[in-house]
Amino acid sequence: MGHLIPQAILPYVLPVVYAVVIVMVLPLLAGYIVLMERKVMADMQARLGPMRVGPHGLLQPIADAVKLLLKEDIIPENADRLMFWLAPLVSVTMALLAYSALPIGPEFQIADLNIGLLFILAISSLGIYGIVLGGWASNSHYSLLGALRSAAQLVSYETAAGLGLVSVLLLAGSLSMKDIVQAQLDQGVWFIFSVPFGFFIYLVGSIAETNRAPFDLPEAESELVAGYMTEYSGFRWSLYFLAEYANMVIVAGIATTVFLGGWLRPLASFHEHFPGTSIEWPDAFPSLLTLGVAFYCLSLAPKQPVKIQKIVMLAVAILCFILSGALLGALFAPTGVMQGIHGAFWFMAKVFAYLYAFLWFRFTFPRYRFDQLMRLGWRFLIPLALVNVIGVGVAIVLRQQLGWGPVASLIPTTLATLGVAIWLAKDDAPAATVQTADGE
Amino acid sequence: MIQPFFLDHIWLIPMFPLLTAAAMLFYGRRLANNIVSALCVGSVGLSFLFSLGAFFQLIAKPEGERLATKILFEWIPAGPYHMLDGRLAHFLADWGFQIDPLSAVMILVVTGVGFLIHVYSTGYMAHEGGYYRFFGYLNLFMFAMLILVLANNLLLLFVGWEGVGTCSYLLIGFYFHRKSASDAGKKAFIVNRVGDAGFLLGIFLTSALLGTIRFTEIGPALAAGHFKMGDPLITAIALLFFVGATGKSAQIPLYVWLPDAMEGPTPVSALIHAATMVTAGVYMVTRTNAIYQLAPKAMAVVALVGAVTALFAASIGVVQNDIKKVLAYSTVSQLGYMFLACGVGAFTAGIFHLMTHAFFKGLLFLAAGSVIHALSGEQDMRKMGALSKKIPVTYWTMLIATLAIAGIFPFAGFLSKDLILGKAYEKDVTLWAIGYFTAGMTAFYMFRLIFMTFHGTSRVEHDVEHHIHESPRSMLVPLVILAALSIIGGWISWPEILGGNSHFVRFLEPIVGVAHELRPEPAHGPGSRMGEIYLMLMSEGLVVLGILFAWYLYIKRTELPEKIAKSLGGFYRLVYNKYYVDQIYDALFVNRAKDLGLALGAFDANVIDGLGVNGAGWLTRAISRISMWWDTWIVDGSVKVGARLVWVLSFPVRMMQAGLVQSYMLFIVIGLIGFLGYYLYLAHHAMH
Amino acid sequence: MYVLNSILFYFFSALAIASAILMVTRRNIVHAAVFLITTLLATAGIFLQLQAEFLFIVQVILYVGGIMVLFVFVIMLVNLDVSMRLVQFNRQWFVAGALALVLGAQVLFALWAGHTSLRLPAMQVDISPKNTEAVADALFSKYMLPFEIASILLLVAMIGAVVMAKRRV
Amino acid sequence: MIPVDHYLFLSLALFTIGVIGVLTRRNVIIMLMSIELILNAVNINLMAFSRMWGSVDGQVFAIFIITDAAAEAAVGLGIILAFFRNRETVLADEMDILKW
Repeated sequence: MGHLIPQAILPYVLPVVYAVVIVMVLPLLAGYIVLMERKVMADMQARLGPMRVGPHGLLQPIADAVKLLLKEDIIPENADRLMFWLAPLVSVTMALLAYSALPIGPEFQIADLNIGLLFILAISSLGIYGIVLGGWASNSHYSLLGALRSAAQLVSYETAAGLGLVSVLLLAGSLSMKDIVQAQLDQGVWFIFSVPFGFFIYLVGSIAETNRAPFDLPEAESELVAGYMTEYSGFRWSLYFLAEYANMVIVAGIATTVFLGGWLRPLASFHEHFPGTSIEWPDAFPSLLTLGVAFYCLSLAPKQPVKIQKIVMLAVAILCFILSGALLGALFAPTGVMQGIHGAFWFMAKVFAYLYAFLWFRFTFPRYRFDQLMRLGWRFLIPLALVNVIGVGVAIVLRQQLGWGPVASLIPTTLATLGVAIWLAKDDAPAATVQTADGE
Repeated sequence: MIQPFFLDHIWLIPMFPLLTAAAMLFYGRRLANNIVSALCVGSVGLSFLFSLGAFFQLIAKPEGERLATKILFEWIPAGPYHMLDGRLAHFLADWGFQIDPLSAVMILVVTGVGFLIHVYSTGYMAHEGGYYRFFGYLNLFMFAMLILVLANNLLLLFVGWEGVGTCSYLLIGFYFHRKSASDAGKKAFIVNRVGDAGFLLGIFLTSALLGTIRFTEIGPALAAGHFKMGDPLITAIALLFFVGATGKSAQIPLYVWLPDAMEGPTPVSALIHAATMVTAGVYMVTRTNAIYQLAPKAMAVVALVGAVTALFAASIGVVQNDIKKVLAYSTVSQLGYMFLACGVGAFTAGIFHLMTHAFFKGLLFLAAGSVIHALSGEQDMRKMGALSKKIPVTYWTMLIATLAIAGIFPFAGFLSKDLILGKAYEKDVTLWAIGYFTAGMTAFYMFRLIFMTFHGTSRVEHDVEHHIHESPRSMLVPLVILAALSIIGGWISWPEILGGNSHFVRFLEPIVGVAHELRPEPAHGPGSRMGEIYLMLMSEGLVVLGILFAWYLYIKRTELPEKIAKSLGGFYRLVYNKYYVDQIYDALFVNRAKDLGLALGAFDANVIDGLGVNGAGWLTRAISRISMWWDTWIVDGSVKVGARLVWVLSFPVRMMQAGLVQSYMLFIVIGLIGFLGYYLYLAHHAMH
Repeated sequence: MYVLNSILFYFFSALAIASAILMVTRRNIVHAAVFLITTLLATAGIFLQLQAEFLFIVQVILYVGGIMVLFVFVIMLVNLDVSMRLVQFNRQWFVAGALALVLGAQVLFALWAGHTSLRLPAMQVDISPKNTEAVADALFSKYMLPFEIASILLLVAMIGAVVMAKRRV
Repeated sequence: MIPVDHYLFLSLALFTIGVIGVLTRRNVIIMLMSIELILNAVNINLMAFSRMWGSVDGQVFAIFIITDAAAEAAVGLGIILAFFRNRETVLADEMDILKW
């Protein structure tokens, strides 16, 4: 279709398409992550969760969205109108903007910046303004406190998370997301296995950055009603909500790309280790999975109490059939397409695994006190991250000078970091001393 | 030469008590009692161990060279000066310690008895206020006493001398809220000053005459000086020293402070006013015996004063009713014995008696203390009696001590006293007679004390009676130990005639080594063994007689004493009032001194203050008026003018220096504009 | 290409200047901060347009994401609704403004003169695409010492800030 | 290509605005922000020249300047906090203790 489009704007077509797709899909995705959250929570608490709206509550997100859009939109009396209006916008804009550098597949990417990772970090670090300004603008103490907390928290934990990523940058030798994934393919190992501590630090840091439990102090309902979102309602509130979940997906995407090998399927680089051989059967996994899901839905369909639910369930089943068919067909399509589709599948799978970990932590850990949070950030994670980075530097020297393997060269680093971690944890043991946890 | 450890570290012996004393007096208030006692008793015990070590290492040395000196640092290296005979001498008083048999014995006695009495005090003072203060003073005293006996020169000895004086003052006045106590303290202090003045003069004269004040060098200096026997200057020195000795050791005429010193706590009386400090005089005389042996007249004076004091004090002791007063006077009289010994040239005998006396007199005081403790503060013997069943341990120990002091064979007292009497007999019969008679009196009044306190019918007020109790163990253990010592303490010098070989005397011989060739032939004496045996038997007989007499008067016929007192009438009153010595002294000295003070005060008030001070004040005011006028108008005026000038001139600067950051920045910008304009102007010119 | 470039440049510079003026004149400090952020972002855009991606990122991360967050943070700690109602300009504002303008005029004149007299060369067409690597090389080889010194400076500043802001040192 | 002068004009404009802000605003925080603005103007110059000569030195200096700005902001804001705690004000013309 190249001849239809003028040459000048040809390079801008595909990104625009991707962008539109993402902007369309993301709110839906967020909604369904909420559903997933509720379901997981219900499962962990031995409940059923939403069951009524649609089969197994499958239509719940849509209902919620409609409700939010129809809600009355209140602006407090002496709030700063401009900021109050601007803040959620900033928040959600930055959240969406960050996707522009996230490679969902080898080709499925809006822009392959040569500073992609930094770009994403920068943009997501701008998201804080949404929170801070919103908290300030709504002119309420709860909101202000929440804003202050989140500001302090983000500034502290960005450092740690960034350092966690730096260790990988050293290994990959590039800032472009695509190249990082490529490096994992070439070195034949996902970086989570070579620098587990980098991953660990980034995991904790990302949880704190997205204000998720156990670090959800900016919106700790037991202390400040809803933190910076206290005065918000209706559509603006849903924007914040969207931003939060979009951010979760972003950090999950970064983690996936940087540590979990992006769109690569498991054992993709088997031949790196054992030249000549290669393992192909995991390619079949996606379509088989979707097929299994389809049959499951099919089996569930008759059991639905209401007619409409039966229908919806059937629709889902059919959808899954089509999907698995596509995935299957992709195996015989030209590699570009196949990689695109399968890459997207694997990417999303990993992202959802990461998000599941988020939910898991949320329902498992108690909330931190603010001084504990700060201490953890400044006195545990950052030193650990520094040690880790230094260790990776050493490892690279080992690899380049002594020709050690990509994994072997990092074992001493990991061990050293582990030792330091244990030491720091022991050193940090008397952290229970209560201090005034004000935001400074 | 390198000395063995303990001999090399004798200087540590005084330091332990000093440290704890400092600790007590600075921080004691904050310490718990048990810590205080642990520290203080421990330190004294430590010094005792060191003393033992030093003693044995000294004994280990061969006869000739039993002398160790340790000089810490030169204290007063005064420049050269001319001695009386015109020779040039270098005065040098160093902070140095020496240990020889004499010092060894002394430190053993001081630290040993001291240690026991410390232990005793932990029990006795347990319920008194100022516990830490008491022990602080006590340790300070131990320090001073040890300095005294370890000093290697007269000046350092004098330091210890004054130190013990001070501590005795502090401890006598320990209950300073009691006027009598503080008065007694002052009395002791002042009376001692008299003696100390004499002692100090003696020291000056020594250094002027001999050019040295080191004990080790005095002997050689004397030898080098070729002084003939009885040289007047030497005699003067000896007498001056003896004045000091009378002060410290409570001899006539300066004994008056000791009986009043009983105002202090009983352990103090035991330690300072019976066992150690008061014997300093004897120690000093013995230490300087080289001088005395060159001055027979001085020695005669010493002997006479000693004998008279012994008799005199004993006579007073006979009629006293306060248990501690009796013991005080007996102490005075026993000290008299020691000086008698020194006077007749039997220094070793004196030191021997000093040691035994330390044992049994210390024991007597401690036991008396225990009695007082049991009777909750009662000291009057007329309010005691029949206590022997109620406080048996105290009773038996006190009985042993009494036998010892009375000189019953073979208790310690017997050996030392008879040694002295024997020497006295060799020297002069009258002296011997006095001592002999005194021995009888001693036996009498001591057993009077025993009988009045422990036997007969109980005369205790019955509100006190029902809680008479034996003292705690910490008080009884020292009693028992001392009792044992006052039995066997004397045996270390078992006389030849009784088949012993007097180790102790031999051990001490070297320090009076000069004595042999200088000692004149005994005037007359048995010389034979039988003579000495006779003497012993006679004294024993007299002692037994005294005891029986006491028994007769105070057990058998208890009404007799009053009768006798009445029949004696005036004489009894005279003795009972201690021969009115205190009153006489008051009339002669004290009041005169007060008058002098008043006169001086009047002079001060009228002449000095009135004329000098006020006059000066008036003058100053007058001058200050003038200077004030000058200051206000001329000086300040000029200053103000200057200030005003500066104020006026500084106006623009002040405007600039507003203290506001932004105004400063504004000036920066102005400057920038100036520069830029200038350069642009230049560039513009450069263009065309 | 040139069109897009110049459009970007003039848009960004207009944005920068406008929001800078607003920043200086706003009564509400938070608004001022927001406008400063806008200026900074516009500047970052200009950097990007100058093909200095790394500086763009540094500008965004450090300036906008770091320093300005700090500013906003402090603004919120120091509650200012009192000082918001006071006069915003000090006594010397008129003189100062005038003088500043004079200074600007001088420099402008200098620039103008330079523009006419010594002709600045046109820009290089393009610098190396691997801008980040280039900066890194320069930073770690040629400017090693200044780099270390800068890190020391940061350390000192950190300690100073901590000491300053601590209630009980 | 856009002539370098335009960048210079831009930075001059920003610089002047910044100077005006520093000189006239009473609020210390806004003064600090104006200083940031000035530094920014300088950065623009540096970037323009670095692009002009096609060398990254200018960018390196810009990085240093940004570092400097960070340090300055940290310390300055710390001082402002301390001052506010003691005097309850952030107005520059109430901070005239410098006089003594």
